[in-house]
Amino acid sequence: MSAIFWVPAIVLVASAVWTVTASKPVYSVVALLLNFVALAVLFLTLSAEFLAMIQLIVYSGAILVLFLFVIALLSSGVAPLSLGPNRLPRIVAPAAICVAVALGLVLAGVATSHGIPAPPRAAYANAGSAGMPGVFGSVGDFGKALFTTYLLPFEVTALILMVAVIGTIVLAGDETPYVASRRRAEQNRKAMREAIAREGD
Amino acid sequence: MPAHLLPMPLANYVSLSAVMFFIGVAGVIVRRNPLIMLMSIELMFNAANLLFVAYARAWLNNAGHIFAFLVITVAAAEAAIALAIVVVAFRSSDRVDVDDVRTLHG
Amino acid sequence: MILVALLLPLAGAALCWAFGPRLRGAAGWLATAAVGLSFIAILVAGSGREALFTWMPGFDFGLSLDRLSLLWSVVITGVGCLIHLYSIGYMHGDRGFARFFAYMNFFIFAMLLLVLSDNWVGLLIGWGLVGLASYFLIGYWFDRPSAVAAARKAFVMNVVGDVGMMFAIFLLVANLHTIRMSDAFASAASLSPALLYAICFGLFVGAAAKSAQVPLHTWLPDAMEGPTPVSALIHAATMVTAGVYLVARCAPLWDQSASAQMLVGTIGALTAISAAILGAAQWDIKRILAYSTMSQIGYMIMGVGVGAYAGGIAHFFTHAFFKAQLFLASGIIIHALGNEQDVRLMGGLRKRMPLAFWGILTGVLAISGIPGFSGFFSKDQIVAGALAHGHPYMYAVGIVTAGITAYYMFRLFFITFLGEYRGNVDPASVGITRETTNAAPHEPGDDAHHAPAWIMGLPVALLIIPTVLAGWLLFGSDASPSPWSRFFAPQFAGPATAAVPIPDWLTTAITFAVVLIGIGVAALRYATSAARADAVARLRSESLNMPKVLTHQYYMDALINFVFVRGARLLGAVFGRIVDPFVIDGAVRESATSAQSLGTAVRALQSGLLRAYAFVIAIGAGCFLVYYLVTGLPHR
Amino acid sequence: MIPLLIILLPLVVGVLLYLLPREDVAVSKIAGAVVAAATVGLAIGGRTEEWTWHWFAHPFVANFHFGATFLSHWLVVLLTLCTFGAVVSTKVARTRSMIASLLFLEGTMAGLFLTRDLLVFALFWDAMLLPVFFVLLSWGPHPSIAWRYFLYNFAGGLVLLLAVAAFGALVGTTDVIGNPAYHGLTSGWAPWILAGLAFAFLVKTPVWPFHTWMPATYEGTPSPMVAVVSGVQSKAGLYGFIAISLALFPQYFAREAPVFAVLGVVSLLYGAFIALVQSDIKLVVAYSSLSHLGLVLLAIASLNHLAIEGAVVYIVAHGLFSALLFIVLGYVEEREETRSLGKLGGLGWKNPRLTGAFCVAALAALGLPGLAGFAGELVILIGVYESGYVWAAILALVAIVTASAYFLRLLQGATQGPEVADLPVRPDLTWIEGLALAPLLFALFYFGVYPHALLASGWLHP
Repeated sequence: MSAIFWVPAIVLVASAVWTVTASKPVYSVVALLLNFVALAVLFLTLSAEFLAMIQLIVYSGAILVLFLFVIALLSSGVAPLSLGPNRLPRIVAPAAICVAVALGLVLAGVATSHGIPAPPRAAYANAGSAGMPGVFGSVGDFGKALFTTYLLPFEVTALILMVAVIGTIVLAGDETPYVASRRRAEQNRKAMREAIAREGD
Repeated sequence: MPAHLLPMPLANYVSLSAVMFFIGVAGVIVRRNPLIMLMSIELMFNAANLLFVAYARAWLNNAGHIFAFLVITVAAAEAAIALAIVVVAFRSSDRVDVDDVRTLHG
Repeated sequence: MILVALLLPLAGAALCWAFGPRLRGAAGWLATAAVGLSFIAILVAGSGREALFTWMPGFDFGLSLDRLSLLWSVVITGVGCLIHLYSIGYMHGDRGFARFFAYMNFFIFAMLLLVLSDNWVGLLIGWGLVGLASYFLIGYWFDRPSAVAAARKAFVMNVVGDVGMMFAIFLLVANLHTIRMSDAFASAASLSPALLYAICFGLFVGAAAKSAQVPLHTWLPDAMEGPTPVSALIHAATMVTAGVYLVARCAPLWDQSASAQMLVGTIGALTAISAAILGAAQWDIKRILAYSTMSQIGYMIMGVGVGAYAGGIAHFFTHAFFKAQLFLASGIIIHALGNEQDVRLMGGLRKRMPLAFWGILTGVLAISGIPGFSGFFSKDQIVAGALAHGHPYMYAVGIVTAGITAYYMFRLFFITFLGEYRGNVDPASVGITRETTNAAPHEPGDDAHHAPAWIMGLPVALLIIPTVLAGWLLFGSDASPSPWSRFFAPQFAGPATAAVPIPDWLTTAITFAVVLIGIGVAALRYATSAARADAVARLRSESLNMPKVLTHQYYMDALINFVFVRGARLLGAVFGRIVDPFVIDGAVRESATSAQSLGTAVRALQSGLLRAYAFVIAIGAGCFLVYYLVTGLPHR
Repeated sequence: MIPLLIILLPLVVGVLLYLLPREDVAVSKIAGAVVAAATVGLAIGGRTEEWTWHWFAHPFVANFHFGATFLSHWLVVLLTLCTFGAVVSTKVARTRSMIASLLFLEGTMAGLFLTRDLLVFALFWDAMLLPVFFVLLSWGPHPSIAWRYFLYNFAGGLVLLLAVAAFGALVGTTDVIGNPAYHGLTSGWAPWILAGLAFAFLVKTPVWPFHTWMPATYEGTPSPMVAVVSGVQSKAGLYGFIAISLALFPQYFAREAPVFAVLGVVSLLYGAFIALVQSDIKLVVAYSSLSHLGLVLLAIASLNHLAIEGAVVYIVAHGLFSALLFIVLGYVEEREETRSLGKLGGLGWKNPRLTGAFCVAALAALGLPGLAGFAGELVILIGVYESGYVWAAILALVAIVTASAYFLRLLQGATQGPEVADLPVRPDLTWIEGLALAPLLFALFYFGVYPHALLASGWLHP
C-alpha cells in the first residue's frame, strides 16, 4: 500500500533533481515531463482525479510543449554549462547552504511537530470511494465548487489568461503594433525630409 | 479505505513538497539558463500544488483543489509571458544566459 | 441718551473721514458741533446705566454714567469742544483739515467709551482706541520722520500699558467670572492679597503708560510733535489723565491693598518731582508744558494712589482747564511766530500778544498754586491728603515739587514775555544747536493767518474763567464740606483718615512759602532788569551749562532703546538669519541628504542580476519560515 | 445639495474658463467673481444642508458626506469671501489661469472644510495643494519654491492619509467629523494616529519648526492667491486641530496638549521677533502669520472652552485681515513697484483711500480693540490664563507688544514718511479694487464690534 506513495515520490524527487541539473534544456524538459506524470499519479492517490487530468493536459500538453518550441526557436540552449565563467560564483555555495539549511529546518519542523493539523471534525458530507460522481474530488464536485463558490476567482483567472495572451503577442510578436507604428512614423518623417530637400532644390 | 484517511501520514506529503520546492529554489538561484530557471519555477508551483491537494484530501475540503487549479492556470500564463520575454531578450544573442541581461542594474 | 452722547463724536468722525475733501472748512464746524451736542447730551443724561449688547458669550456690554464718569465726560466734551473750536483757526488751510477733525472726533468718542463703559472690556477697548487716536494725531504730519517715530513710540508704549491692563483683566475675569466692574468691586474682598496686588499692578501698568508715569513716560515729550491743539486736548487735558480715572474708578480695589497704594503713590511722587526737574531744563515751550503735565499728573496719581481720591480728581479737574489754557495760549504764540517753539527765540511778547500773555499768566498762576487760583486748592488737597493718609515722604515731595513747578513755570513766563524780542538773533548766539529744536517745516501753510482771530481767541478767553475760579468749588472746611467733597462723598467711601500731625493751614503756609521761593529764584534769574538786559548771553551760558543728564532725560530713552528695541531686533535677526536658514532648514536638508546617501547605498543591491534577486527573495522567504517555525503557526 | 454645489460650482466653472479665449480677461474675471459671490450666498444660506453619497463600506465605511459644522460654516464663509476679494483684485499676466486656479482652490478647500469624512478630508487636503503648486510654478520667482511648498505639505498629506487609514481600520468608519454617534477611539494606536494628524496640521498651519516653507511661498505667490492661502488655507490645520484632533481624540489630545502649547508659544514669539526685522512687506505679514497662528494653537492646546471660542473668532478674524493685508500689499506693490520697506513711503498723501484700507488691515492685525482681531485675542488669553498656562499668557502679551511694533513699522514704512519722489503718482484705489476689499473690511468691523455673531449660532463639540 505504501508503494503507491513511495514510488511516485521517488520518481518525483529524482526527476526534479534531474531537471535542475540537466546539462541541456531539452533533458530538463524530459525530466520535467516525468515529474509531472509522477505528480499526477500522486494526485490520483489523493482522490483528485480531475486535477490529475488537468496536470497532464495543461502542464505536459501545453506548457512543456511551449518550452520545447522556445528551445527550438532559440537554438542556443545546447551548451548551457559551458558558458564561460559564472558571474555569481559567490552566490552558489551560500545559496546551496541556505537552501539545504532551510530544507533541513522544514523537515525537522515536520518531523518534530505534532501540530500538523488533524482533519476537522465536520467531515465531507458525501465522502465515498474515488471516481464516483458527486463524491469528493470528482469532476462534478469540482465543477460545482468552481462555478458557484469560486466563480469570481475563476473569472479573474480568465482575465489573467487573456492578459497573458495579449502580453505575449505584444512582447514576442515580430511586428508588434508599437513597432509598426514607430516604423510608419519614421517612414513618414523620412518622406517629408526628402520632400523638403527636393523643394529646396 | 475510509474516505478521510490518507494513503500516508500528512507529514510525508509536506516533506516531499518541501524537498521538491527547495530543489526548485536551488535551480532558480544556481542555473543561468533562463529556460531551466523557468522550469525550476514550475517545480516550485508543483510543490505548492501537492500541498494544496494533500491538505484538501486531509481536510476533505475541495477549496484546495480549486486553488491548485488556479495555480496551474496562472502558471500557464506565467510560462507564456516568461517565455515570450526570454525569446525577446535572447532572440539576437547566440547564447542564453540571464547574467547577460542587466538592464535592471540600478 | 448716554449712547447718543457716545456715538455723536463717532458719527462726526465718520462723516469727516468719508466726506472730508468735499466738506472742506465745514468739517471743523461739524466736528465741533458733534462734540458740543455730546456735551449737552451728557449733561441731560446726568446719570444712569444703559445695557447694550452681548459682545461675546458671558461678556455683556453696557454704559454707566456715575459721578466720576460724569466729571470726566463733562471735561472731555466741554474742554474738547473749546479745543475743537480753537483748532478750526489753528488748522485752517492745512492739507488734511478734515482728516484732523475726524481724528479729533474719534478721540472724543474713544475717550467717552473709556470713561462710560461699565465693564473691563469696554474700558480696555476705549483704552486702546484712545491710544490709536493719539497715534494718529501725534503722527498727523506723517511726512515728518520725527512725527512718525514719535507716534510709533507713543503707540507701542501705550500697547505696553494695554497689555498690563489685559493681564489684570485676565486675573479679574478668571477669578471672578464677570467683566462688570461693579460686580468685581463688590467681590474684591474675596481675592487674596497677592492676587489683588497683581491686579492692581497690571492696572497700574496701563495707567502709567497712558498717564506717562515713570518709567513708561518717554513717549509724552515726543508726542509734542503733534499739532498744538492735540497737545492741549490729548496730552494735557484728557487722555493722559485716563490713568487717574482708572485708579479712581478702581478705588475699591486699591482700598483693599495697601502695598498697591504704596506703589502708585510712590510712582506718582517720583514722576512729579523728576518731571518737574526736567521741566526746568527744557527750552521748547511745548516740551516744558509736556513735562509740567507729567509732573502734575504725578500729583494726581499720587493723590488717588494714597487714597485722597477727591483731591486727585479735583486736580484733574482744575488741571484740565489751566493746562488747556496754557497749551492753547502757547499755540497762539507758536502760530504767530511761524512755528517757532524755542523760548530762547521769543521774549518781549507781552505787548505783541496780550491775549496769550494773559492766558499764560493765569495758567502759570494757577499751576504754581497761587492762592485763589484753581490749582492752589486742588494741589493743597493732594499734599494734605498724602499726609492725612500717612505718607510723609510724599507730602515732602509734593511740597518740594510745588516749588520747582513755580520756578520753571515762571521761568517760561519770564523768558517768553519779558525783555526784548529775540526772534531775529542768530540761534547759535543763544546756545541753540539745531538738533535740540524741531522747527516744523510743515505746520499750517501761510494762509493760516486768514482765519478769523476770534476763533482761536475765544476758547482761550473762555478758559480763563474756570482757570481762575474752578478751585473755589473745593473751598470748604471740616464743619461745612466743600461742594466738591459733598458731590463725591458717595463715590469714595474710603477708610477714615488718621489724625493729622500738622494742621491744614500750616501745610498751606509751608507750600505757599516754597512756591514763593521758586518764583523768587525764577525772578532773580530771568526777571531782574540786569537779567533782561543781558538775556542773550545768559541764555547762551545756561544752554551750554545744562547738565547732560537733564538734556538726555536721565538717559531713559537710551536705556529703553538699548534693552528692548535693540534686544528685540537682535533676537529677530538671530532667528531670521541664523536659526531659520541654518538650524531648522539645515535639519531638513540633512535629512534629505541622508536619504540620498541611503539610496546610494541601497543602489549597490540592485545588481540587475536576476538570480541575485531570486536569492534575496529566497532569503526573505526563509526568514518568514524561520519566524513561523520559531513562533509557531498563527492559530485562528 | 448646497454643500456639494459650493464645492462643485467653482471647480466646474474653473474648468470651463479654459474654454474661453485666453485674452478674454474681463469675462473670466466676471465669471470668477460671480461664482465667488454665489458661493458666499450659498455658504451663508446653506448652513444646515447635508449631502451624502456612500462611497465604500469595506474595509471601513467611507462616505462622501458634506455638510457644514459650526466651525466649518464660518471657514467656508471666510473662504468664499476671501476668494471673492482675490478674484476681483486679480491683476496679473494670464488672468484667466489665475482665476481658474483660485476657483480650483476654493472648490477643493470648500470640500476640505465641508466634508464630514476623514478620508475625503485627506483627499481634499492633497487636492488643495495643487492649485497653489501650479500657481507657484508658473508665477513664482523660482520653481524650487513651488517644490518646497509641495513637498513639505504633501509629506504632511501622506502622513495624514496613513493616519486616516489607520483610524478607519480601527474604528470601522471615517464618517466621524461632527458625528455625535462617535464616541472616541481607545486603542494603543490612537497616539500615533494623533501624531500623524498633528504633523500634517502643524506643517500646514505652519507652526514652528515646520514653518520654513512658508516665507518663501508667501513671498513668491501672487497677491490674490496668497491672500487665500494665508487667509484660509493656513486655517486648514487649525480646523483639523479643533474638529478632528480635539473632537475625536479628546483624552489623547489632552495628554499631549502641553507640547502643542509650547509649540504655539514658540511660534508666537519667534514669528513676532523675525517680523520685526524683515524689510520685505510680504515677509513681515508672513511671519506675523506664524506668530498669530501660534496664538490660536496655544488657545486650542489650552483646552479651555473660552479660549477655543476665542480661537474660532480669531481664526475668522485672522483670515479676514491677512487676506486684506495681502491684497492691499499687492496693490501697493503694483503702484510702487517694490516691496522693500526701505524704498516705500509717503503713500498716505498719494493714495489716501488705499492707505485707509491698509491702516484698517494693519490695525486689525495688531489687535486693535474694536476690530475683529482683538476680540479673539482677548478671549483667547483670558481662557489660556484660566486654564493655568500663566507663563504662556504672559509671553503672549510680549508678542502683542511686538506685534504692535512691527505692524506699525510696516504701516508707517509704506504709507508715511517722506514721499518717494521718482515715481509717477499712481491713481488711488479704483472702485473695482475697492470692491475686492469692501466685504472683508465690512466683516472685520462687524465681527469686531459684535463677535458674538460668530458664536451665537451654536457649538460643534463641547
